[in-house]
Amino acid sequence: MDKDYKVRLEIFEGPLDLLLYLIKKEEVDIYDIPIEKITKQYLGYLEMFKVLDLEVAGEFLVMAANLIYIKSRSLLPVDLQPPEEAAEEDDPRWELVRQLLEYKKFKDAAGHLQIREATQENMFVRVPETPELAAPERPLGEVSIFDLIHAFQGVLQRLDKKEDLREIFEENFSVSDKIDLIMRLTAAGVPLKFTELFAQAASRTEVVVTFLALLELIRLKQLRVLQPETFGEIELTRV
Amino acid sequence: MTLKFVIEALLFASQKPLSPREIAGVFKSAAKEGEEDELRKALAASREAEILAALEELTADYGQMNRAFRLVEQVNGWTLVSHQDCGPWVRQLFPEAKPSRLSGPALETLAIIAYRQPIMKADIEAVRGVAVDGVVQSLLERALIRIGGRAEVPGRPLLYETTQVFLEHFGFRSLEELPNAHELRRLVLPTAAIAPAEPPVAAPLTASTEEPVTEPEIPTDGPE
Amino acid sequence: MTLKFVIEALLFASQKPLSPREIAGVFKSAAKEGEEDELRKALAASREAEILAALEELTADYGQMNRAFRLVEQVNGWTLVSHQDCGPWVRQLFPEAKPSRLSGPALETLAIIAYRQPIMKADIEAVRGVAVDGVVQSLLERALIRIGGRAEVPGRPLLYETTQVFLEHFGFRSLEELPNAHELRRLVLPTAAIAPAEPPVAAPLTASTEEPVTEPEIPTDGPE
Repeated sequence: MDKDYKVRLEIFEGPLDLLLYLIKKEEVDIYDIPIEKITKQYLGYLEMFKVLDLEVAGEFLVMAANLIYIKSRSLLPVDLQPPEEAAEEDDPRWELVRQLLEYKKFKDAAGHLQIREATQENMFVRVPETPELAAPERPLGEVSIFDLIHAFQGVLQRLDKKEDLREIFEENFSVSDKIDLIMRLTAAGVPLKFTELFAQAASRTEVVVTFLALLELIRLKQLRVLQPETFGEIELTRV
Repeated sequence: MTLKFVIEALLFASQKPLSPREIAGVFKSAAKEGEEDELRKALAASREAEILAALEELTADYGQMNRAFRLVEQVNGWTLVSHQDCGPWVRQLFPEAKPSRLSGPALETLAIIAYRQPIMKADIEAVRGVAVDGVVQSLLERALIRIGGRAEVPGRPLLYETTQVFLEHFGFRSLEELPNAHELRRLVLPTAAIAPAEPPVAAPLTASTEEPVTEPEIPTDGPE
Repeated sequence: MTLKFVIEALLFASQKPLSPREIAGVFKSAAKEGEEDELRKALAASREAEILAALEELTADYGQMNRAFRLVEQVNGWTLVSHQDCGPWVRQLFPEAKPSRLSGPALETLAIIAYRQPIMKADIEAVRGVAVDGVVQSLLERALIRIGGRAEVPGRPLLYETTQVFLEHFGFRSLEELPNAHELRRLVLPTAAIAPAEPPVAAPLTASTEEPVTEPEIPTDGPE
């Protein structure tokens, strides 16, 4: 190991951690710690840290002193030990045991936290993109240009069956004629069904012109287009 | 744990649509991270066709389960979306999204561009019968359309076309998915007079409506 | 369409956890938007207890379906998460987010604070048997703990308590969910020598969400 480099001791979190480790390793009863044996081992570890040139926190040395003190006290004949109020607390090890037990509980709790942390780390919260809600939104029952085109296309297809795809340019329909017609048909305030409007159309051209007239009236806000049911019949009413 | 299971988790946690290629990339980088892991190795060997098959299986699964979400393929990958029937409630979670509704004229203009792209402004105006500068500008700002080139007519006016944002906005994968795209693209619509095409089908809009409809005239200047 | 179905869609689309109260709010504002709609009206009448029951049903559903996602309740509401087993792959989607695991000393210190809050540094040190200045500082920097007031003892040392970030980091809904909370909170702790006969009384700087732990403690000598 590099002599110039002092390794901060991370193997044991502190003297209590080292003591717990020794108690576990030696399989001794935490309530009846063989203090002489454990003290010897503890000091052995400190020695080893020194040999390895590890930096040892001051708390390790404080605990070493504490252990030696407890050991010396427990070696005294009973009648020379300082008197204590409670018989249970006669044992000089008691304070250390209590401290170890408390520490162990929190060390275990830290272990639980660590498991939870690992679990959480693998769970990813769903954070979706902002959904595209804005576009298709329109007042209930009203239809978009796409719906209109869609409907229009249905008319054309039906027409194609009758008409053999001939384009008759010489026919004399104008958009303004059709605007007049639609205004007349809707004058009574009765909704005009989309399919009815195109029912009389004789040619593809007439359908196209009628449709353009319809678009124009919608644009001029003369007509309202409603679709009472989704995918249902489209109806036209005067505004 | 199966390919499908892991793909589900990915779709779930991803903040953007995922393509089979991106999913394959995820498998590869996870395998690089843990080379000894058998499952990581196995998944990294998945071909894109297998990933695609798993995505299609998941789509079918969700459909059958009758759940409030769907797996859909969009232009830039696969993504989970909430069921459209729940829109009225889901929308409440995004109050700020409300004002971005497209206006009627904007939608009309967009429809014309979508079906007739690339198209110059004069031709849009010939169909709609009104000036569309403002509307085209706002569609450009929303990146729903873009300038796709210039028409080879006098003045070389700009041509407009729809963008990927347009496709995403309406949930189309391609322009082929536009309703009746094929038929409607062939439809003869009025064009600006400069167009060397067939005579327009529709007669001039000179009807008895209050708003004067400007009939496009001889060589109009394209947008500057 | 049922309550559960709409709640599922909401969880699915939401960008943050949702509480039953927030869901009830969504139902109410959707009903305001479309007053004539029967379903909107019906959902707006849902009580929070019904919404909670639906959330619990969904949690059970997903568990049974063995899918790669789960519904969990977090400190600030219910949210969908991807299955933990898929973590190694899902993580690839977020290359910038590096896992930030806490060190052993940090976890120990945090455990002591979590169970015994509000607690002063000397009392943490009494349990751990080592100085904790550096660790406490780094926990403060990560916002896992905060200063919750000062103890009414000589020197008026600072008291520490855990934060919402702590709960989120470990996926707890509340401090009640800490394992063995009952037992550990009532432990007689070794306390620092300066501790008076009375337990430290928190003088909160900010309102503490937890009741202060009150139990008689015998002043004992901590390790010096």
